Amino acid sequence: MGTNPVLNKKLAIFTATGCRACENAILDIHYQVSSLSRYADIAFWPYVLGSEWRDLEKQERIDICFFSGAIRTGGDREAALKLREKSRIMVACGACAAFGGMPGLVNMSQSSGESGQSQGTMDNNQQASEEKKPELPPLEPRVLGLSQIVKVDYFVPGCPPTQNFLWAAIQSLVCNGQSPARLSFAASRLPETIGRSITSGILPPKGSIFAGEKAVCASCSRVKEEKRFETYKRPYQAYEESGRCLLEQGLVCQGITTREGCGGLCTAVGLPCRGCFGKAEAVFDPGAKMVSAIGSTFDSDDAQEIAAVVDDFVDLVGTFYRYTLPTQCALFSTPPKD
Amino acid sequence: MTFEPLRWQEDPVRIAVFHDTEYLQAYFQVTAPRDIEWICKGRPVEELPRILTILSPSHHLASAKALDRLFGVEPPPMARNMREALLQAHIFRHHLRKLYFLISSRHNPFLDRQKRGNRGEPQLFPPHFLDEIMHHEALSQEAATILGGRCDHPLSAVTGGVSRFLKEDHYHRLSEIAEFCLKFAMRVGEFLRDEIFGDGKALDALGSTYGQNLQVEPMVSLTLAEKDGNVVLRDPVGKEMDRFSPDMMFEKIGFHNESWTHEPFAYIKGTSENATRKVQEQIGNIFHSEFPIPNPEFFFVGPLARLNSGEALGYPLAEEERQRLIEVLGPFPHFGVVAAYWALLVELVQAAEKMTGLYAQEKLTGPAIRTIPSEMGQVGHAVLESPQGLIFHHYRTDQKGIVEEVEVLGTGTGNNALRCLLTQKAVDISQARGEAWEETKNRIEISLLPF
Amino acid sequence: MPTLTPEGRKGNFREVELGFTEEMAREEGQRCLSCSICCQCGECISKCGPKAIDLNDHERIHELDVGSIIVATGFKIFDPTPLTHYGFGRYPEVYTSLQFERLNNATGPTEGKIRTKDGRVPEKVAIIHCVGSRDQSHNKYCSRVCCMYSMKLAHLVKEKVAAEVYEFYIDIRSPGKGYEEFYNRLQEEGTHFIRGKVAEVTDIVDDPADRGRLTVVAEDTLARKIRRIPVDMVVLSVGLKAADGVEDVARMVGISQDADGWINELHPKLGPLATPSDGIFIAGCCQGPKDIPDSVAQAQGAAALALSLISRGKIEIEPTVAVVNDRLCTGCKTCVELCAYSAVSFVEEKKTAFVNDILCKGCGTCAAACPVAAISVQHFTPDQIFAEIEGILA
Amino acid sequence: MSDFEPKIIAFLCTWCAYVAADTAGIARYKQKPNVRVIRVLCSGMVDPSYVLKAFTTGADAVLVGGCHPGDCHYISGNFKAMRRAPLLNKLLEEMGVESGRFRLEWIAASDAPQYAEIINQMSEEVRRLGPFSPSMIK
Repeated sequence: MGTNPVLNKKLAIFTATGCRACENAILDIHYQVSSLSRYADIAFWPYVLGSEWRDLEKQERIDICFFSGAIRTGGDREAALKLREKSRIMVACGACAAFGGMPGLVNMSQSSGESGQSQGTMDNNQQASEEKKPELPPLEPRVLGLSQIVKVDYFVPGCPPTQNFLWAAIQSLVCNGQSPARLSFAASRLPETIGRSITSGILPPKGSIFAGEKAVCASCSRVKEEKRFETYKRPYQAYEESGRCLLEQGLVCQGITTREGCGGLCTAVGLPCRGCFGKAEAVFDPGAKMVSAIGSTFDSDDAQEIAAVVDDFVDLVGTFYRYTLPTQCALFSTPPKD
Repeated sequence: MTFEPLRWQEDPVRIAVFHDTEYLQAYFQVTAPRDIEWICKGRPVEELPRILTILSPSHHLASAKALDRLFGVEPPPMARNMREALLQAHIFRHHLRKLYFLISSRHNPFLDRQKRGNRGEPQLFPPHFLDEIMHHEALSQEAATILGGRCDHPLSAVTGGVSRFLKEDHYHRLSEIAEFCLKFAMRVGEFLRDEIFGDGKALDALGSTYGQNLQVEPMVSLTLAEKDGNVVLRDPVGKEMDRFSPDMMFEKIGFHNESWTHEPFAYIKGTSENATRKVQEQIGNIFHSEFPIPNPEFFFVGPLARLNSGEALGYPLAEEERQRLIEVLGPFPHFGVVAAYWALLVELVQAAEKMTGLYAQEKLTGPAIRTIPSEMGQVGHAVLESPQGLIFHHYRTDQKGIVEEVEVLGTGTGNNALRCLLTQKAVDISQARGEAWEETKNRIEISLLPF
Repeated sequence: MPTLTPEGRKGNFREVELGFTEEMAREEGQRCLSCSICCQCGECISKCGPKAIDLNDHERIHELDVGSIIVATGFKIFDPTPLTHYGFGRYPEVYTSLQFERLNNATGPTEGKIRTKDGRVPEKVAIIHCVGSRDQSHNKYCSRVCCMYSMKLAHLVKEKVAAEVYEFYIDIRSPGKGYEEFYNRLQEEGTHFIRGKVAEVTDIVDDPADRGRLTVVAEDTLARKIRRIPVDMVVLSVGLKAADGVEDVARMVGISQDADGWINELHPKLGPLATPSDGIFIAGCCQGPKDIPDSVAQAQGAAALALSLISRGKIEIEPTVAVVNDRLCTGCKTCVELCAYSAVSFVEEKKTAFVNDILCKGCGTCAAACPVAAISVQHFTPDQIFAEIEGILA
Repeated sequence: MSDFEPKIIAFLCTWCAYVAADTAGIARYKQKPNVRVIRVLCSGMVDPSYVLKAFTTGADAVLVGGCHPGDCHYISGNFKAMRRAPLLNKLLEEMGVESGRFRLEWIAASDAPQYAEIINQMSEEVRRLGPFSPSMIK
C-alpha cells in the first residue's frame, strides 16, 4: 500500500468547454474513486475541490492530467497550455477532448457562412468603449480537440468515457501496477498492451487509446446475417426488437467503423451507434469508410435505383462525424500538435 | 478581482468583481457559449434527444417529449412510466450529489483518511458518511443506467416511447435499489437536520460558510403544474399570478443578451414595479444593453420554486420533511439558501418515494414500448421539471424533418438573474464582514449550489 | 412447255408435250430459287463414296476440362448490300470477291471456268477495291488483304480468259515479301489500275453495242477525268469484319473487344497473342485483319504458349491478393457478400473474415468496402496508395 | 486565377481506363497536362478514403475511371464503384465540395478519344471552379 506521500502521484482534472459528464464519470467510477487517494493526491480539480489557477501554480509539477472538454474559447486554450507545461502525462478524457466532440459540429454551420455564437464577443468589441465591465474570453475561430493545440499522451474516448476503460486508464497510469483487485474490470477485452501495463505498472506506449482494437461490431450483441442495404430508414421509422444487426435493417449504424470499448452500449438499447469512440485504428476517415461500406452493399446495380436510395439519406456529415468533426474528418481537420 | 474557476457549477463560469464608484459590482459570467442552436441545425430531428442529452439527462427526456408532440404520437403507458422512473433516478442522484458537495464543502473528500491526521486536515464528519453517499449515488446511477442505457447522456427515450424492454433481472434490481435509496434518504434527512439545518450553531460545523442565512429578495417562481401540464407563475408572496399552456411560452417569456456573458437572461414579458425595482437594486447595474420593456420581471426555477407553491406533497414522508422545514423556517414561500438546501432534501425523499412506487414490475412492463409515428409534424415543444427546475424545448423542422430552429430554455437561463443576485448578495455580505476573498468565493459557491 | 395444238392432235399418236429447247431449259433453270433446303431424299448418301453422310446424326454438347483456350474465331466478310450504288444484288453480274473466288475454283459451279451468268466469256472485268474498308461510313480500318487478293483475281482472269481487267483502287497496299513484285508484274501484264473510288455501277450504257453490259463510273484521279467503262463482270473486294458471336465467346472466357469488335490483346507490342485472362490466347483474324502467313505465325505462337503452360503442369497466380488482418477484423460480414469469386468467407469460431487467395483475383472490392480497413490487397495497400498520392502531389 | 493549373488525380482501372489513357498517348490525342494517374486493379478497389486523401493532399479534383458496366474484368467490381459514387458525392456535397470535382467515368480500353475528351473538359471545369481548399483546413 503506497501510503508514502513521496510515491503519490499528483492528479489534475479539468474540463474546458463541455458538460460535466466526464468529471462525473471519474467521480463515479464504482463510487470508489476516493480509494485513489491511496495512490494519488488530487492536486487540481476545480469542479469538486474549487481549485484555482494559483493552486496549480503552487504545484511544481503534475503527474497526470485528465483533460476533458473541447477547445472553444481562448480560456480553454490557456488552460490547456498551462496544464500541459505542468503535467508529465496529458490524458485527453472523453470525446470532446479527444476528437472535438459534439461541440465540433459548430464548425460545420460556421463553414456554411453562419458565424456560430460569436455575436457574444462582437458585442464586446462594440461596447468596449463603455465603462468598465468584464470581458469574455475570445472564441476560437473553430472548435478544436485537445490534441490540436498541445501534445496529448493518452486518449480515453467515449461520451462519456465508459467506466471500465476510464478505470483501466487510471489503473495503468496512476496505480503503479498495484491497483486494488476488487476494482479491476475484466481485462479480457482490453488490448494486451493496456492489460500488461495495468498489471506491470509500465506505461503503455505514448499515444495509445484506452479502448478496444476492433470495431463496435466485435462486442455488439446483435446478430449479423448478411449485409444488404435495401432501403434507408431513420431511427423514428424503425421499431425493432428482432435483435438483428441494425445496419442490416436499414438504420445507419456507425458501429462498423467505430472503435470498440463501449461494449455495444447503444446497439444493445436498440439505437444505432454514432461513433463516440472515434474511428477504428486503421481507418483513414470514418465518413469515407461508412460511405464505402454502406454503398458497396446497396442491393441494386441500376443507377436510378441507387440514386433513389441515396436520395433518402439525410445529414451524412452530422451522422458520420457526430463526435469527430474537428479531428478525424479528413477534409475538416487540422493536424495534431506534437 | 475575478474568481475562476468556480466550484460545483455545471457551466464554465467565473465571477468578476469590480470596484464601482461606491460599492462592489459582481458579475456572474458564463464564459463559453452553449452553441446548442448551431449543433442541432441541420440534424435529423429524431436525433435531438441523443444530442441534447449532453445538457443533462432531463433535457434528453424533454427532447423526447417534444418529439412525441412533433410527430403527433402518444407513448404507451409503459414507456411513460419508464421515462418518469428515469427522471426520478436522476432527481435523486442530482440532489444527493449537491448535498454531498455541501457536506464535503470544507474538506478535500479525496484525501486518504490515514493521511488526514498527519496533515492536520480535519476528519470528515461523520466518518464514512460521505462514502455511503457515494455508494447510493452509485445505486441511483445503476438504476439510471438500467432505465436510460447510460447514466450520463442516457439514450433510451426515443420518438413515441423508449427503445427497449427491460429484462427479468432488471426488475428485481430496480425495486431493490428503490428500497435502499428510500432508507438512505431518511438517513440523510436525519443527518442534515441534526448536523446542519437544526440550529445556528450546528451550521457553524460547516464553518462560517453561512453563519447567517443568505436571503435574496422575493422573486416570481416559474413551475410546471403536474395536474394540467400548464406553466404556472407565482408572485413573490406565493399566490398564483398566471397560468398558461406551454405553447404560449415565448409570448410570456423573453430573453435578453448581455455582452459580458454567454448566458441570456430570461424574464417575464410584463412588468411589476415594486418587486422588480428591489431586484434591480440588488443586482445593481449589471445590464448594459436596454431591455425591450422598462422593468422586466425576473423569475427563478428549481426545487425551492416548486415548493414555494405551498401545496402539500402527495407523498407522506416527503410531506413530513416539508412540515419539518416549515416548523424551523416558517411557511412558504422562502427565498433563502438554507431553505433551498432543505428543498433539495424534501425532493430527495420525494424522489425516493416515487421510485419505490415506480420501480415495480407491473409499472415497467407492457405490450409496446413505442408507437411508430405515421406522419411528421414540423413543430414540437415540451416542458419538463428537471432536477434543477423547469426546462422548455421548442423545435421547428422542414418537410424532411431536418431541424431548422431550436429554442432551449435551460435552468441556467431561467436562474441567470437569480444567480447574479446571489453572487452580488454574497459579495455584499462578506464585504460587510470584511472577509478574505477565499471566504467570499466559498460563500458564493455555497449559495449558488442549491439552485 | 410447248404442246401440240388440239387440231394437230387429231388422227395421229404424236407426243402432245414437245419438250424444252435448250434456251427454254436454261430459262426454266433460272427459276430455281436455290433455296438449298434438304428434302431428305437421301440420294446423297448413296452417291457419297466415303459414306461421310449420316442423316440421323444430331447435335451433342461436350464439356472438356482444359488448361488453356486459344480463341481463333476468325472473321466474316463485309456485306456490300448497303452500298447500293455498286448494284450488288441488283445486277446479276456483280460479285463479291468470295463469290468470284468460288467461280474460279475447279470444284466450283463452272469447274473453274470464268463465265457470266448467261454463259458468256467475259471480255472486260472490273475489280473494285476497299468495299466497306477505309470508309468513314462503314469500317474505318484497312482490311489489309484486299489489295493482294484483288490482284490475284486480276491475274487469274488474265490467265484464264485474257479479258481486260480494270482495278479501281484508293491506294495499292502491297507490303510483304514478294508482294510489290507481284504488283509490278500485273502492271506489266497490262492490268489497268485506275486510282479512284467508283461512283456507281449501272446498266445504262453509252454505246448501244454494249447493251447487256454494266457501266462502271469512276473518277480517274490521276488522269483527272471521269471514266465510264462498260464491263461484263464487276468484282467487289469486300473488307473483313469481326465474326458474329465473338462477344459471347469473349465474355465467356473473360476477355475484351475493341470498338470494331476485334479482341484486345494483352499488349499491342509485347503481348500480341496473350489476353488479360491467364491461359486465354488469341490467333488469326479474331484479333484483327491479317493474311494467311501472319495468321499461321500467330497461331503457331499461340499454340506454343498454350503448350508451355500444359507442359509445366502448374501456373503462377498474381501476388496481388487480398489479405485479412485478424487483429482488426470485427466480423461485420460487409465483405462476404461482395466478392464476385466468392473468395471471402466468414470463420464462425474466430468471428473474422477469411480470403481464399487461390480464388482471389485481387480486385480489392472487399478491401475498399471493409469499414475498419482490416482487408488490404497486397501491393495496393492503403498506405501504398496514400504514399503514391502524396508522391504525385508533392 | 488565370495561371492556376488544376491538379487532377485519376484512379484508372488497369484493364480499361488505364489502357485507354495509354492508347490516347500512343495515338497522340491532345490532352491537358493536369492529370496525374494512379493505376488500380479495378475501379471497385478505389476506397472513398483515397478520394478524400487526394483532396486533403492538395488535389483539385478526382477522377475514377472504370470499365463500362458489364465489362468489368473482375465481373462486378465497377458496380461496387457505381454504388458508392452517389453516396460519396452526397457526402462531399455536404462538406461543400463542388460536384464537378469528383467524377466516376466508364472508359473502355478502346475509348482513347473519349478519355482525352473527359480529361480536357474536366480540367477546364476545374479550372473554372478554381483551386480546392476545404473551408476548415487552416
